[in-house]
Amino acid sequence: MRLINRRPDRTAGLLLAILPFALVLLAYVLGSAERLAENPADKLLPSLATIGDAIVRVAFTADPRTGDYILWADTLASLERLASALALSTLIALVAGLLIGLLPGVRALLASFVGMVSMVPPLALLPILFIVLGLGETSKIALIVIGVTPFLIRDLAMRVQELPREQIIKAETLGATTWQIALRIVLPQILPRLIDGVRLSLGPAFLFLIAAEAIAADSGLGYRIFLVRRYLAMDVILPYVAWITLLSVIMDFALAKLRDVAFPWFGGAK
Amino acid sequence: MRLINRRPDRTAGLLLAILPFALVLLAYVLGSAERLAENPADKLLPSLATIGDAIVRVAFTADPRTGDYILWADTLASLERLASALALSTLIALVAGLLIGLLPGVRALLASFVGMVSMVPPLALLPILFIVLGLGETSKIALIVIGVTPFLIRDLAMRVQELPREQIIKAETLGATTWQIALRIVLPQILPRLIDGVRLSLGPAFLFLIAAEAIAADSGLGYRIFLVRRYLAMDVILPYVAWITLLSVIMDFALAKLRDVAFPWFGGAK
Amino acid sequence: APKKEFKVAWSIYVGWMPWGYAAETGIVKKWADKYGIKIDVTQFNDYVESINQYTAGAFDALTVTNMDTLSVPAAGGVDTTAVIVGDFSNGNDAVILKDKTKLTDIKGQKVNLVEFSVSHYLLARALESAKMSERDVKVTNTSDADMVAAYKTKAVTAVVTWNPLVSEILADKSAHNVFDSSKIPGEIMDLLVANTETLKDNPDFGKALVGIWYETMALTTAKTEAGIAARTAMGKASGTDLAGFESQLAATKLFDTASEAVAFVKSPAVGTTMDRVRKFLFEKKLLGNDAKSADAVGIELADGKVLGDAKNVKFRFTDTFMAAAADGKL
Amino acid sequence: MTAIQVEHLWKEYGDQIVLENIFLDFAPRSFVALVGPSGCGKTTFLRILLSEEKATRGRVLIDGKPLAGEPGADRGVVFQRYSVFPHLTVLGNVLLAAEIPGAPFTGRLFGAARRRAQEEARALIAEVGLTGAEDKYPAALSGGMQQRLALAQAIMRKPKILLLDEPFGALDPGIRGDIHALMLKLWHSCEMSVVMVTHDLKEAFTLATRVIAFERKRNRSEERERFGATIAHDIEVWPKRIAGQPRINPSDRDGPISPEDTGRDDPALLSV
Amino acid sequence: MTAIQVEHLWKEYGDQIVLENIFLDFAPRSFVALVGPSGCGKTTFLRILLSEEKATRGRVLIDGKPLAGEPGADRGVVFQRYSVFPHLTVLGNVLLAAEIPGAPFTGRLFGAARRRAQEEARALIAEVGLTGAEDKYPAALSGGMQQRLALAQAIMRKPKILLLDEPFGALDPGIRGDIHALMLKLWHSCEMSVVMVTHDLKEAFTLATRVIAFERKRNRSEERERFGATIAHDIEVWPKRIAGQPRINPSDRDGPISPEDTGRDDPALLSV
Ligand SMILES: Nc1ncnc2c1ncn2[C@@H]1O[C@H](COP(=O)(O)OP(=O)(O)OP(=O)(O)O)[C@@H](O)[C@H]1O
Ligand SMILES: Nc1ncnc2c1ncn2[C@@H]1O[C@H](COP(=O)(O)OP(=O)(O)OP(=O)(O)O)[C@@H](O)[C@H]1O
Ligand SMILES: [Mg+2]
Ligand SMILES: [Mg+2]
Repeated sequence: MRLINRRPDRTAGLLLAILPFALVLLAYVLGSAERLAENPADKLLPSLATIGDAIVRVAFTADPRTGDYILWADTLASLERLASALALSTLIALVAGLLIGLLPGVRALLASFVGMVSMVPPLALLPILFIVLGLGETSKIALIVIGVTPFLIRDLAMRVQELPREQIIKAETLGATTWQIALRIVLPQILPRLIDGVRLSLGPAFLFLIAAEAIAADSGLGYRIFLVRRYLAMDVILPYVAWITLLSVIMDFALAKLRDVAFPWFGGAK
Repeated sequence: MRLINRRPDRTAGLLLAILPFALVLLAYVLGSAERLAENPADKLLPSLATIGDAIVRVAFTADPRTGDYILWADTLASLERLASALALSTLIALVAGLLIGLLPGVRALLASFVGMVSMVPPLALLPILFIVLGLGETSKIALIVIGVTPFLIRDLAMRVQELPREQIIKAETLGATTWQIALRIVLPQILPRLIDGVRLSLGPAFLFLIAAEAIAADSGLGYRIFLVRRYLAMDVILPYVAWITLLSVIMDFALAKLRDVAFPWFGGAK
Repeated sequence: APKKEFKVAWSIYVGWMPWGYAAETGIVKKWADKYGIKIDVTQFNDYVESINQYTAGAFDALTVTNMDTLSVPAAGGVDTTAVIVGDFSNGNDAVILKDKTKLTDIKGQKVNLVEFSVSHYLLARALESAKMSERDVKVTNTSDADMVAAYKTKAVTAVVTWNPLVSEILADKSAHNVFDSSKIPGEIMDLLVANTETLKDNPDFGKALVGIWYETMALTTAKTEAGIAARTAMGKASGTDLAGFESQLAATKLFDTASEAVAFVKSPAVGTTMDRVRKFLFEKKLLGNDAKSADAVGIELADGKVLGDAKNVKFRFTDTFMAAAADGKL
Repeated sequence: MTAIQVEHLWKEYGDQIVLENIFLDFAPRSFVALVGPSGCGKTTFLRILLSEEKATRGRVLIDGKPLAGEPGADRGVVFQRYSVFPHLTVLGNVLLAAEIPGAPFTGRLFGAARRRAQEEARALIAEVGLTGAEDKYPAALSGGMQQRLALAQAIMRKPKILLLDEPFGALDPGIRGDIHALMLKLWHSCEMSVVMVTHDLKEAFTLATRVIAFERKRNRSEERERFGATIAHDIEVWPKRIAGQPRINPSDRDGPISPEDTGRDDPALLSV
Repeated sequence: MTAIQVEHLWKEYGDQIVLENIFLDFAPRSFVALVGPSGCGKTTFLRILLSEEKATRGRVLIDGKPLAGEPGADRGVVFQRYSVFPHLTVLGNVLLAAEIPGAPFTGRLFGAARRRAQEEARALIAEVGLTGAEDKYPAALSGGMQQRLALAQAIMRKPKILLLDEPFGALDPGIRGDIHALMLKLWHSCEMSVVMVTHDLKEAFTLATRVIAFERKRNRSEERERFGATIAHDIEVWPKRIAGQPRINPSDRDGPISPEDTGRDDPALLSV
């Protein structure tokens, strides 16, 4: 039988799926053991036990002075930034994407500008961002917004234009105004696609969050990673990275679920 | 007439397209003038003349000792890295994406792993990356590769699975083996889609390039930006940013052209 | 184990620019050839990453401060020897207040600095000198690359940082230098360190390093045409020009001869400084999570005396190589 | 009571002439079928009637007045696909046709107005045979049901002219028969003219009062630049159908097959 | 000379029974048309013949041997869409059918072998009436031309059985007539059995030697779990068609209309 027709059964599929994770873990354990044999205080690949200790320290031990649990405080700070930034981006992208996709005039005005802006590397313009917006939360949120919004706008404008022309005409023959078409025809159909766009933006959003927090902050996941990077505390960095990955995966999954529940018609209509 | 039906003619369209760029430039000139009036030595928003001088200095004045033109040397170094990285990513993504998309076994093995890896923030793992992959050019290229490949793989695997099932069956009824299906049916149809994927990856690729060069390099666009950032030399940073943006736009355009020329059937078949 | 190829990491900072210049102009190759070895000099834009790479074993030698040597490689179990004490900061690091002129005005302010760096140490020393402690201020971690831009924002009123950022910031009329490293001379040292074991197995490597350094140093400090050319090149490589580079040099106490450096490293001041530094690091939990006291990591001074745990010496000062240079025995 | 006049109509795309000098005059409440080979410009003609496309020369008058510059509520439309909104239920789709004129800002009706509109919509849904499917989304409907829904939605808005572009082209023969009957019923009961493009001659003659065949007489590629499609045939269907006066037993040979209706050349159908 | 036997075939999807206990025996070189209402399992049956789907119970024998577990070169197929490769020209598509068996590793023929294959492919392209379009990509072909190409490609591989799933369903009536004639010609000239699914009864009787109608007798939703579709009718077409012995003037009423061929219930066609 051809390979393309050989489907693993459920158990085999599950085992196969676990395999690469197990291999990476194994490689880590071996690599770590080797390095630790040479230098017991090696910081680059700490043993799983050391990592476990670090996790207990950051996640389950209150700071004696402030009473905070570092990991949770960092997570909260970062997620607040991420949520505000994504909310803002989504809103901007929704309005701009809808206008660009729907109105030829706005499209002529903004399409190439947004296309160009999406290519600007935002990290390089940080100084201006800081001075204009200050060093506080605003500039961190702004960096994320600037980083992901142009992509979201372009994606969404494209989705609007992908709606069958027939639908718009049909709405016009029902007498709908531009406003009604936007509100009743385009907006509701765009929302699930917007969620998918946001899902695609999660990776970049975390990237910009970490970059922003690396620059000036006193809490947050990116702040901690870059702070402890100063003394190569991989025992803290690795759990933080795993945690960020897990958070992204959970958010991705939750958004997908939200889309399916809130827009039950979407799956069938695709 | 409804706004959705009002299309600007060519001239109006062109004027509209230029407008936002002109406004940004105007805002810059005004902002710069205001700051310079307050403090003639202000470095944040240098006047266009100062920027012009800086451009002449970096782009058209040879270093008396080495004979290098900084901008071109930096561009060359960066583009070399970018090109090698994108070539490598593309190759990996092509093979992995094709296998994941085509073979259920490989899909079971790798799909969720790649999905997870694509959520790992690579910047946080820099130290490990550099140790494992060596320093110098390799590490910079590796960062870009790690940053963009998971996305490319997922995108490509999805495109493979989007090929109509009928085509694969048809190929089987012509007696094609898995290898022949991959080679003659799937690969050629995937290439133009791969180019589109690479185009989407240009932004992130530049981002990772800059991040890598910011850390360990002695030339490159990102290196220069971070080097002069200590002095807040916006007169150099701004032209560099504009140049990077321009390079991205040109590459994007060139890839789109390449796709159309190399795969003339693609436009019609979409 | 004996080997023939060595890797040196350096990062862009006024006291270390000679390494780049030496590599570029062939001084490195000249000395390496003399000892029949190969020395690969790698430039880092990011200081922290260079330390990490050295600590993880990717490099044999590194330019670093005394404090960071103790907190990263030494605390990370990498036995490290300071081969060259190149200079100490003599005004290169500074506490800067916006619109305030006295150090005591810092009380209650938010202070932007690179946490756990020498800036943090300088702040601690400054506060100590004014009978305050870190509790009197609020520290915010800020990346060095963005310190100048950060200073220009409204909310930032106090920064601690190093050159060239200091001179950039002080160019602003509102900025006042209220405390700098010239008040604690000799405490912030810029070193070239190497892996102790590598050095023991390959003394020629150490000799080559000092050979390179002092030949370059002679050029760097020379008042001649060649000296100016060298300083211009170094200035350019660090992103500024001759004048900018020379003003940074002025705030650096360079040991332009080996004998000066030998005298310094043998002085008891080094012991006092390292004691202060290790206590500071212990307080910040930077000597390792299971360090019970500041004694956890042993520091051997040039005279053989050991601070802290003698069974766990991971940071060694020595005059062996610099003395050889001073005595012309290379 | 809507008359349509088409005068001296030309349509060109770049160098290619698609329609050449079309003159037509449709009586009020006529049911016109447009037939012709693929690519001859039927859809283009319909798009001009919709104001989706501008005529290169000539004009279209509706009740003597020139056509509005864009699609509007006077002309309803059903396409072969995409005529219903996938994000609205069956009821929502039909209701929309009442909500749009009734609520310019929110696009939604509330309270009594909503209940009234719902009642009307449900009646129409029943009429097109979709009772029971009110809360389903279009994706859960078969192709035939979707086209019924599209009809109901268009008719809910009471257009003066209903334009159909191969509305039943993608349907099964059996289903097509049912929907033909429905179409005739609607045409009889609503005050509207119908212009329907179809590929199927039999469909044309089953439904229409008048069948117009477009044809491009000269179709070699070098000729495409000089000649477009013209009206090749213009046939009044006999026996005459008159809107509002349904015949008792409309002969619909694509409908569910009954023995009496089988032609001599279909011997096997008897036994199927 | 391929006989197909279907024995005791059941197909269930989860709780739903689609096909119930199908027995069939197709003679070598027969041309079987499968008809039946939408959703009754025609495509499912074809997919089982293709080995794309496994029967839940029962088996299919080809020349007495059980079906291979996956699609293979013995059974060619033409779907309603997506049967040709968009990235290959017309010639490339047909050539592929020779390149795959001829070049296991590169999938490409070179030199003399390629020239030979090209010649054969061009002959076949001519036979399906695509001469002149050899270098066009499928996207530039009309639907009818694409299906001709798909036929040429499938036949180039000389399958023992040709499976067709509504191959002409999306085509214009005029074009359909031409392709029916082509289909019959191919069936007469190639040594193969044909199984064709169609919605169109007339098409079935025009082409096939035998028409099989599937029907799901009990189709209420609670019954779907207990009963599947069975064979409702099995009709030998008369007058008998015999492979390799084309009749002079096959009656094809969907083809280009000629006056002699018009039935009594199409009075208007005369004048069109
Ligand atoms: N937007 C356009 N630009 C250029 N040519 C067009 C455009 N729209 C249609 N055409 C051309 O106009 C001609 C008529 O097309 P039209 O769609 O009206 O045909 P049709 O009669 O509806 O065909 P079918 O029966 O296949 O739907 C065709 O040759 C087509 O290629
Ligand atoms: N993969 C599947 N999973 C579950 N049910 C399926 C699947 N494929 C088909 N069915 C069901 O099996 C039944 C028969 O489907 P099939 O496509 O064979 O019908 P058909 O006769 O070809 O219909 P049509 O004329 O519309 O093509 C349908 O009720 C369909 O919903
Ligand atoms: Mg049409
Ligand atoms: Mg089917």
